[in-house]
Order: sequence, then C-alpha cells, then structure tokens
Amino acid sequence: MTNIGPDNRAATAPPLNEMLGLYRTMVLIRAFEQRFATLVLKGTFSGAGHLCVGQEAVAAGVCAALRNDDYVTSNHRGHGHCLAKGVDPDEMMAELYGKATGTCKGKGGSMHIADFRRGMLGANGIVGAGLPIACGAALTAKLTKSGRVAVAFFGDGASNIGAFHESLNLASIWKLPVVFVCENNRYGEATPVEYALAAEHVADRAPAYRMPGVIADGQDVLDVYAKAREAVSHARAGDGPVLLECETYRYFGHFVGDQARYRSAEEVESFRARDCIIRCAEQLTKQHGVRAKQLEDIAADAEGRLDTAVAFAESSAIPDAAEIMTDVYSEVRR
Amino acid sequence: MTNIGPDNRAATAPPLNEMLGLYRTMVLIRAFEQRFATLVLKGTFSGAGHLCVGQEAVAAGVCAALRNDDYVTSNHRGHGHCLAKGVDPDEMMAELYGKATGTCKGKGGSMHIADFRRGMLGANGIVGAGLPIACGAALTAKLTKSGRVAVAFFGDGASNIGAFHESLNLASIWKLPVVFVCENNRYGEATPVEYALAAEHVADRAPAYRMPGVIADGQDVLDVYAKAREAVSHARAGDGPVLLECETYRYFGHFVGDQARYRSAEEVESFRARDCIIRCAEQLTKQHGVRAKQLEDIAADAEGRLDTAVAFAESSAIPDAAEIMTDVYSEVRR
Amino acid sequence: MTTERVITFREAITEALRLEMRRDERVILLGEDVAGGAGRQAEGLSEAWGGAFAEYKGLFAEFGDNRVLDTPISEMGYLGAAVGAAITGLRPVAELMFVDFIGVCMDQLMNQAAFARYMSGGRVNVPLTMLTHVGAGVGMAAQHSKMLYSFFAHIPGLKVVAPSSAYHAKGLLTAAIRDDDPVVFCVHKLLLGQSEHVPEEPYEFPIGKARIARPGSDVTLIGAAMTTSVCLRAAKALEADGIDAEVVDLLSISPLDEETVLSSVRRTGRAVVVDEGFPRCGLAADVAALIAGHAFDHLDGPVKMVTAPHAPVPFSRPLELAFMPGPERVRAATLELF
Amino acid sequence: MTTERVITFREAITEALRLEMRRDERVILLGEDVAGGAGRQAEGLSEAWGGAFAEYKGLFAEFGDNRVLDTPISEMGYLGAAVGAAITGLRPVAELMFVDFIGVCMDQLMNQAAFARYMSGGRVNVPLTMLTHVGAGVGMAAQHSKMLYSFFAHIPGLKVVAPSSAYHAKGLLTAAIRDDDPVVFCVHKLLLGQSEHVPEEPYEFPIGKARIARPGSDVTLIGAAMTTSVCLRAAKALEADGIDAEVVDLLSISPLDEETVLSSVRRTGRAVVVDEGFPRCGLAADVAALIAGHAFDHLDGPVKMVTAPHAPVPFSRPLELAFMPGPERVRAATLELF
Ligand SMILES: Cc1ncc(C[n+]2csc(CCOP(=O)(O)OP(=O)(O)O)c2C)c(N)n1
Ligand SMILES: Cc1ncc(C[n+]2csc(CCOP(=O)(O)OP(=O)(O)O)c2C)c(N)n1
Ligand SMILES: [Mg+2]
Ligand SMILES: [Mg+2]
Repeated sequence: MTNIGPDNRAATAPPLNEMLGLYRTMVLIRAFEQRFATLVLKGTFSGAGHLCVGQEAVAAGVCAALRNDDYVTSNHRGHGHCLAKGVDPDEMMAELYGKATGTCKGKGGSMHIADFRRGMLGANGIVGAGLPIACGAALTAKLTKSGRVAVAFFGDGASNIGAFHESLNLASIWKLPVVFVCENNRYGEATPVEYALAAEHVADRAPAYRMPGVIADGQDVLDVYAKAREAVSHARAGDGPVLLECETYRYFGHFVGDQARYRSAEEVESFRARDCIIRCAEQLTKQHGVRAKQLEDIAADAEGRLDTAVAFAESSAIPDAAEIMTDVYSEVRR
Repeated sequence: MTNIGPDNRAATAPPLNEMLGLYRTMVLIRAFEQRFATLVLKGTFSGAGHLCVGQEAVAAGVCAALRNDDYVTSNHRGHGHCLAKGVDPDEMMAELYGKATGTCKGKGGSMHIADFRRGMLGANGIVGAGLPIACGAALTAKLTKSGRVAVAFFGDGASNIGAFHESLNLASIWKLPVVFVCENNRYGEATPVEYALAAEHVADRAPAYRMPGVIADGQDVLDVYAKAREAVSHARAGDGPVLLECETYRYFGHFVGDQARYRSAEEVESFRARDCIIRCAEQLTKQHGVRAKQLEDIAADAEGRLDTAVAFAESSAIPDAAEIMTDVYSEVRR
Repeated sequence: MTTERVITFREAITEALRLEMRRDERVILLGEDVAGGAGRQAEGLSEAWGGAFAEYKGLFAEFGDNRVLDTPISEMGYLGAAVGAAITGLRPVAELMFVDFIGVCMDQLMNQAAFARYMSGGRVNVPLTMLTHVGAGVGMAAQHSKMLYSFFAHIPGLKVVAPSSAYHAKGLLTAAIRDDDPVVFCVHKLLLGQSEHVPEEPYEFPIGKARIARPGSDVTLIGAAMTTSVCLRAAKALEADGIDAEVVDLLSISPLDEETVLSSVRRTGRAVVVDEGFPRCGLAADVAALIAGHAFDHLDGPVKMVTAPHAPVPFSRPLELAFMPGPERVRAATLELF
Repeated sequence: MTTERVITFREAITEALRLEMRRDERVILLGEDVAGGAGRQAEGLSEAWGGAFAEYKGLFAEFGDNRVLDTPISEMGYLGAAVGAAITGLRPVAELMFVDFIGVCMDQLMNQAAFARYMSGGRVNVPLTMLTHVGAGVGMAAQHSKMLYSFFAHIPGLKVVAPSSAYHAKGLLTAAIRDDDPVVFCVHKLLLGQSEHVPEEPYEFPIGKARIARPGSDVTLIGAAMTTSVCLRAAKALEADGIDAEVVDLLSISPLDEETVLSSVRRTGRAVVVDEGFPRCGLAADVAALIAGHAFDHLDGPVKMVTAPHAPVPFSRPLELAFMPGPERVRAATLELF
C-alpha cells in the first residue's frame, strides 16, 4: 500500500446506506459534544471537557471500517471515538454526570470512558499512552489468531512523545495488526503543529518505521473511510501496521472554556467552510438525491437521542459512597 | 549538508600530525579497555564493564572534531568517549578501582564517569538518557552564545527508546547545536539490530525530524573524522542538529563475561578484518611513510601510560566512609 | 500608612519567577504552553495561555522566546534538556503540568538530576526547579489528581516543597530557583486562588523549614499544602471540644524540618498527620514513623494518620469530595486520642 | 525415601514460569533479551541469554517466539503492550531488567495497569506480572541498585511482592501470574543464587501473607527480600545478648499482612523494621507507622528503623557494603530497646 495524499480522492464512493450511516454517526457525535458543552458551561458537572466538534469525520470514517470486535484506544478527546465504536450514549452521558449507571460507574469520567463489550479499551488522560496499549491488543489478536485489528487514535501533539516512537517501532518489527490514526487538528493545546513537529506531516514519520504512511482529508468522511478501510485490511491481512494521518481541525478550544487566542478567526473559518457534516450532506443530496427532510430527521433523531441520554443520566443515582473502595483490586481488600 | 554513505569516502585526508593524534587516541583506548578487562577478569573490582574495543574510531574521530569546551554525553560504554575527550586515565582508572582519587571520588564507577572540566557530562547507566541532556547543554550554548556544540553518543539499541525521538524532535525545532552520534555496533545486548530496528539504518530516521542523516564507516577513523567535522561545523554554524550514524562493531561481548553466543565467529572475523587501528596504521605507513618503529612506540607509550594509571589507582586511598553522605546535596545535611 | 498588598498564590508564583528572571539571566522557564501560540509573535497570537494554570502570564512578553520556551509534548525530552542546561550553567524552571505525568519522565529527575552531583563526586551543581501541580478536587479523576510528592521525597538528592499559601509560595519558589540542587515545587491546584499579603520585594523562605501555623498545647496536627488549611479548620472545630490543637505546616517535604515536628509533638504528646496522598509509603507514614521513632517517650497515644484512601481518585464529584481528607475526619481522629 | 530436591531462587523462577506457561497458553513472557539472539533461530544462535540474569533459560526453546518475546529497548512500549495484552485476554509476564529503569515507563504501570479496573468501574481484569530486579551489592552504582518497591506499594491497584527465598519465589510468582491484578514481582539480585528445597509441582504462596521466619518473644525484627536474612543473622547474634528475637518476613509489600506484623509486635512489645530502601517515605516508615498507629499500647519503646541512608548507592565497594543495612546495625538498633 502506498502513500496517497488528500489530493487524489479515494475513487469509488460507498453505497448510500453506508454514507447515511457515516452521516448519522457524525451528526450524533456533534450533537453529543454540543450538548456536553452546554452542560459544562451551565456548571452541571466538573472536570475537563475536550470537544471533537469539527473532527467527527475521523472517528466516524475510521470506526466504520472496523468490526464490532476490533479494538480501539483513544485519548483525552474521546467522545467521538466512543460513539463511533458503538458505546451507548445513555451510559456515556451518565458517566459524564458521574452517575452509577455510567460506562465506568461514574468513576472514570470524560477522559476514561471505556466499554470492553464494544472493543473500546479506553479514553486516556495521558498523551500517547493509548499507543502501546493498542499494540498489546494487537498482540493478543495476533497470538490468538482472532483476526481482530486494533486502532490507536491520537493527536498531532502526541506524535512528539516517546510512546509514539516506541509503539510504531514495536508494531513494525512484530508486524502487529494495528492502525495508528493521527488526528492532526493542527494544535496540541495552544501549540501549533508547525512549531512542535519537526516534520511537515506526521505521516512523514512512517518510513522511519518501515511502515506505510497515509494522509487523509479529515474533513471528508469518504476519504477517511476509504483510506481507513485500506489500512485496516492491510493490518488484518497480516501485512503489519499503518500510520494514517487525518488532517482535521477542532472548532472550539482545547477544552471547554479555552478562548483559543493562539489562532486566527480566518483559520477557523477556512476549516468551518469545509465542514465534514455539511460536505457529506451536500454529497447525499446532490449525488444521491437524498431529500433535505431526511437529513433534518437524522439531526432531530440525534437531538432526541440526547434528550433521552440526559434524562437517563439525570434520573440515575450517584454512586454509593462505598464505591470509593471497590474495583481497586479484583477482590475487595480487608 | 547531504546524506553521504560510507561508499563515498571523505575526499581529503588530514595532515600527518592529526592522523597520528587519531591513531594515538585509538591505541590508548584499546589499551585501556584491554587492561580494564584483565582487571575485571582477575576480580580486581566489581560492577559491569562494557568494552568499546573495535569501536575506537568513533570516539577518536568524533572527539577530534570537537573543541575542548564542547560538550559530550555518553552511555554505559563510555571509556572511549572519556579518553578521547581528554579525561585523565589515572583518574579514570582510579574511578574503576573505586578510589577517592577517581574522576568521581569512586562514587560513580564505569557507568558514571564524568569530567566537567573536559566537557564530559557523564557516562550513563540509562539507555537514551544522555540525548536529552545533550540537548540541554546545546541549549545553554545557544542561549549564552558560547559557540559550543554538544555531542550525544548512543547505540543502535538506544535509537528505539522514546528519549531518542523526543530529543531529535526537540533539537530540530529549536535548532540546537547538537550532533547525535549513533554507534551502530549491530547489537543491543544480545539483540541484533535487524530485529529491533524497524529501519535499515538508524540514519534513515533523520528525515522524520527534518535533520541531515549521515552514515560513516565506523571502522575508518578518517571517514568518521571527516563526517564528524562536517556535522559539528553544521551545528556550530547554527544550522541545527545532525544525526551521524557510525557503522561499527564491538569485538567482545556486551559486558566482560558475555560469551556473545548470539553472533557467528565469521561475523566477528569480518569486522576484525577491517580493524580501525590496523587500517589507520597501514595508511600511516603506506601513505605517509611513518616507520613501524614509531607506531610501536605509540603502542608502548599507551601501555606505559596504563602502567602509571594502574599504579596511581592501586596506590590511591579508598574513599572515607563519611563519603557515603557527602555530595548528596550542595550543603551537607544535618 | 498604606494598606498591605494582597495577591493570589498564582500571582505570587508569577512574581517570584519575574523577579528571579530579572535578577539572573541564567533563569529560564520551559514547559508545555508556558507561553502558548508558540512561533506566532508576528501575528500577535503568542502568550495565548501563560501556562495551563495561567501562572506565567506576562513572562513571555517581558523575557521573550529565549527565556520562556514552549516545548512539544515531550516531558522526557525537555525535562532532560533542563537537566543538561542546569549542569552547564543555566538555572531552568521546568514545568510538569500535572505531577501525574511524571510516569513518562521520572528517569531524568530520579536517575539524572537527583544523582548527578553524587555520581560525579560532587563536581557539579544541578540548579533545576521542577514546578508541578498536585492534588484532587477539580474533577479530573485518577490520572490528573495525585499528590506523589512522596516519590520525590524518597529519592536522595531531590528537595521537595509544598507551599500552603501565597506568601510561602513566593518565598519557596525564590529559594528553589536560587538553590544549587534540584527542587520539586508542588502547587496544589485548589490553592492557586488563595490570596494574602505578599511583600513586593524578592525574598526567600528557607527550604527545610516548617512553621507553626497555629500554636496549641493539647495535640499536634501536621499538614502540608491543602491539608494545612484542613488542619486549621479542624483545630477551630476542636475548640468546641475543649481541645487546643497546634498546627504544623510542613512546607518542605524534603528535607523535612524534623526539629519543628518533634518539638511540637514532645510538647503536646499527641500527633495527627494529615496528607492528601495515598497512605502506603506516603508522607503521612513518613512523618508518623519519625514521631514514633524519636518522640515515643512523649506520646500519650498512637500516632494518627488521616490520608486519602488506598484507591485511585474517583471522578464522580461526591466520591471525589469524600476521597479528600476533610476537617471532620481530622477532628474525629483527634478525638480518639482524648 | 528420596532426598528433597534443592534448587536455586533463579531456577525456582524458571520453573514457576515453565509450569504456568504449560498450564495456561495465555501466559507469555516479554522483555529485553529474555531469549537473546532474536530472529536467529535458523543459525542456532537464539536463546543466547535467557534474560540478563539467566532466569528464562529453556523457555524460548520450549515455547518459541510466540510466547517468549524479545523486545527492543522500549520499556514504555513493551510494558504498555503488556497492559494492552492483559486487558484483552492474555496473561503477560513483562520483565523490567532493573527496577531503576521504571523511570522510563512508570506511566504504563502507575496510570494504566494500576487504574484500568477502577477507572472502568471494575469492568476489566489486568492480569499482568512485572518481574524486576532490585537492590545493591553488585557494584553497579546508583542507577542499577535501588529498591523502589515503595513506589509500587504507594499506588492503589498494584500488588507488590518481594520473596526472600527460592520456595517463596516459586509460590509467589505462580500466584502473581494467576492473579487478575497487576503484580510487581521484585527479585533481589543477591538472592538469585540462594537455594533450598522447592517442591516440583506447581503451588501458590498467597499474595498478602507474611511469615514468621523465626519465632521469638523479646523483639520483632521485620524484613523483606534480602533484609530477612539480615534479620535472621541479627537474631542469631542477639542470642548472645540474651535476647530472643522474632523475625517477620513480609514477602508481600502490598497488600501488607498487617495482622501478622501487629500480632507479633503486640506479643514482643518491641519492633525493628529493616529495609534496604531509602528511608524517606519508604517501606520501613510505612511499617513503622502501621505499628505506631495500631500497636502503640503494646510498645515498650520506640519503633526502630534500620534502612539504607538517604543517599544514592555509591559505586566504591567499601562504601556500597556500608550502604546496605547489615546484621550489626540491626543488632545495635535492637539493643537500644533494652
Ligand atoms: C504526557 C502528557 N503530557 C501532557 C498532557 C497535557 N495535555 C493534555 S491534552 C494535550 C494536547 C494534546 O495534543 P494532541 O495530541 O494534538 O491532541 P488534541 O488535544 O489536539 O486532540 C496536552 C499537552 C497530558 N495529558 N499527558
Ligand atoms: C532504559 C534502559 N533499558 C535497558 C537497559 C539495559 N541495557 C544496558 S546496555 C543495553 C544495550 C544498549 O544497546 P546499544 O544502545 O546498542 O549500545 P551498545 O551496548 O551496543 O553499545 C541495555 C538493554 C538500560 N541500561 N536502560
Ligand atoms: Mg492536536
Ligand atoms: Mg549496540
């Protein structure tokens, strides 16, 4: 498999039902994040909230290329990855509320959402930590011949930390079935990628590990989907890991509340102008004759889904005080 | 500066006096290591001993390209680097004996020899740890405009650890005056480089950091010297870091006592056949008409130097018991 | 007569850094987004953050990109670079945004900075300050809420301080920057907004000195950083119980001011050590063992410890609040001694 | 009647691994040169090492490169891979050659392996064993001679064991591999040659149980790993002083067998905790604080600690020997209690 840039689009568009699925996922993710942001600003719950609004095409496109039993490791900006991998919005919202019905009984929160039934091995609060873990999941797949693939989602900033280097080298020499998906949203917190990264593209680092490096247009879900499918089948076929860089952008600050004074309004506009959801909507209407009404329904469904999730979360109980000492070990101590 | 392989030799050979200097350094290093090995095997002193016999051309060639006040960080195989940087053999030997007159008062030992008067910032027991430290020394040079350059010596095995990645990226974006010298001796302990390194050459990783990568024939001191000079002047000129890989070999095991069963006798022979000292001796005699006698004298001088060093070490006192608690902090506590 | 100037703990940190950077050009600051918008001075987009906790606002503007350096997300790389800079003549202040990240760079602190002097026979100084943020209470869960200062205190060669208020923050940070040994400066997130009178001129508060935050005669409550105020609130509550509690604010975790701790306990005969860290091999156990070993004959009862439970920091707000040692737990433990 | 089989601590480790790998194919071993000569099976150059301390000899030959994996020098990478493998169904044993290297990979143990269960609300097991080598005495100086088990004990979610002999090494390693939580298995380098009777069949020694290594009535000497034998030698020497010392061998550092420690001290009324680790926030302080808090009323004197000094491990042989706590120091500390 060869290094192909965003310029040459993946030829064949997927069938309508797949496109609608990708669209639905992106809309749900955005609705979830916007609802989350509103709640954070209302002070409904504490903690850091990292929104992936603008990056929905990456989570949606990559996870659509995966099997249910494939593995995913995520980072601090993980809501989209979780939703795209099929984690239940009710449980996710309850987790953000710190309720006992949350994916993690309210003990993990936004940065630690995990759902092993869905192969979601966990969001992560430590930059780069998900990459070695994905290698381990891929090692399990390889040794047990389960045919599964592992995907590690991480950011441009994470590509400068040691764990990135060690993971790509290890995955390459062991030919692990793992796809390293870099969401290059041009910033690590307030630091521009062109300052922190001593390379033009993160994918330029793939050759240093004898690994194919691919760049996808992260604002185009079809390009992401096509290249992710190629990368995943490469890994699943036993041909080793792939580094897939998706060029994208986060519309909001690093966390809810960040004024993002480190970038210009023009820059934000230039990416919003290429919004992944609007773009997919156009393709659906123009190329597939999908009626606007149907798209409105999808948006309405998403909002409805979130009303349910919020209602579920709010009506759920907070964890029992005894929960502080449970789940520390497999057996409860003393 | 461009990526040049071992095939195209650095054109001009240095003047005779410089060549003799390089030769003397290599001979001294080998004599030191052989004396050290004998003493370890005799059980004279404890601890791990990592010999650089076979790799002398790298330490000699690189350090000859440096100023006295330039910085060097080393690794666990650091005797050669120290000697080439001008550290006193008496104090080094005393350090190995654990005597109070050692470079580190006997508190550091083989893996921690340092001599700040010579810019030798320390051997290191942690693989890869010297690279970030060299970046810091280079940062000092850059900010104080001292015109100094820092060199980090490390092995092929170290190029797979996170600190390598972070250091090369950091040095590149900050354009630090540092030269990363990888001594690729084909093994990290008992692990062959072709197994552990997901690249053909360590220097292949330089582009991932927008950095020149250069490969030198580590068995040819002139090639190392020429390419090191080029790399050092590149760094000193403020043009940023360079990754210089020297293809070399350690004749003995990883440590004194390692039987090195992981490699074939033929392989060892093939490198011994290209021994850096013999090769330099031939160039000196054939091309510069240096008489064999003069080379014998150099060898004899080295042995004599070591007799003195051993005598110095053996006649030195062991550290006072109170030394356990001194040098922990700038002031002695309590 | 002018009124005393009152500033926050956060501003005290900024001021200590500004004054030391003016005083000594060898002092530099490096870390992730200590400025923000790196490389965008031209577009006027630089210093967008001034640190994740905004303690460095104004420093980039005053000292520029040669002395205030944003780093990539490479803790091992830049902390190691700070070590290399320190042993070659600079006096770097390196920020580790959350102490929980020490897991990716501990080697440069533990095996390099801490041991360089000793391993070289005392032939080098390591004037490095690592400023880091500790503690729970901000809803960031297990990977962003630990204390971990016991890790640093365990390692010979490191000094560790944990100021409890703005005044001591400025004095201890100044002392740390001027110190020739590596110093870990622990900032509890919940203290950043605390404010009090802080003198405008530069001053050092000596590393290794504790203070009596409140004199008392019946029992010694020992705290550090956040738990000092917890002890003070407990002491207030204990008045109603007719108990006159003394509160010792450790300030320095290593070296520990053993004399102040021991003489207080010898006077009161009772000790309660309060620490937000985990209980096993933590600061509370360390201080309790010191007392049990050296003030035993003066003790009227067991040495009590009030710490976080042996459990990761939970996310859910009510659990997190119950996780942190509060005044009522300190009061209850104290009453058991009477 | 056949004579009992005697093997070394090193062989006990090999045997525990071999038996568990035969019993459960999910058990894999990974680390640097756990085989050696990786990729050279064809040339017959593989398994050149069987580990830097030769504990794995024969395992590669029996189980092959799918279950005995040599890694690059990438501790964060392969320890993290072990965590990922553990949460997806394998039972990895990852070697960290020297515990001192934890500085380059602590995150995967501290924030990932230890917290995965808790942060996910108990929805995952982390059956990971990290085998590592601790301690001084081999002339390798400050960066290869630390104990550091107090770091692991400090972190909730981790279990930590430190066997003192071949019998317990086999039983505890078997238990660690079968445990569903991450266990740090600490091997003191100087114990590898120790030999005693070890049953051939597989058996578990329970994690969390200490043992009375020598019964006594006058004082309790508490040790772990190497210091257990130090305590036993001190106890022997104390006989001449007319003192009958009991020796508790902790074996498990976390969870700690508080009951065995406390009941012994309640009987003897005196305690001396002996630890090769650094004194500040270390194991000795932890155990001393436990005693001071829960056996105070039974104590006839202060809780004594005999530890390494608050200094890095020096290279010079005489200094290194003086650095390590020996029987005479334990005896002297004990005599101060009488
Ligand atoms: C090891 C570590 N260092 C620093 C941080 C603080 N931090 C959290 S997110 C972040 C930026 C990550 O940037 P990137 O990888 O590009 O992901 P993005 O936020 O852009 O999605 C930083 C520095 C951390 N969580 N872990
Ligand atoms: C972080 C770390 N991991 C592992 C080791 C153990 N170790 C010491 S030397 C060595 C091999 C280093 O190989 P290389 O970098 O090629 O240097 P060489 O020994 O070949 O000169 C290893 C694995 C260590 N000292 N530090
Ligand atoms: Mg980013
Ligand atoms: Mg090598």
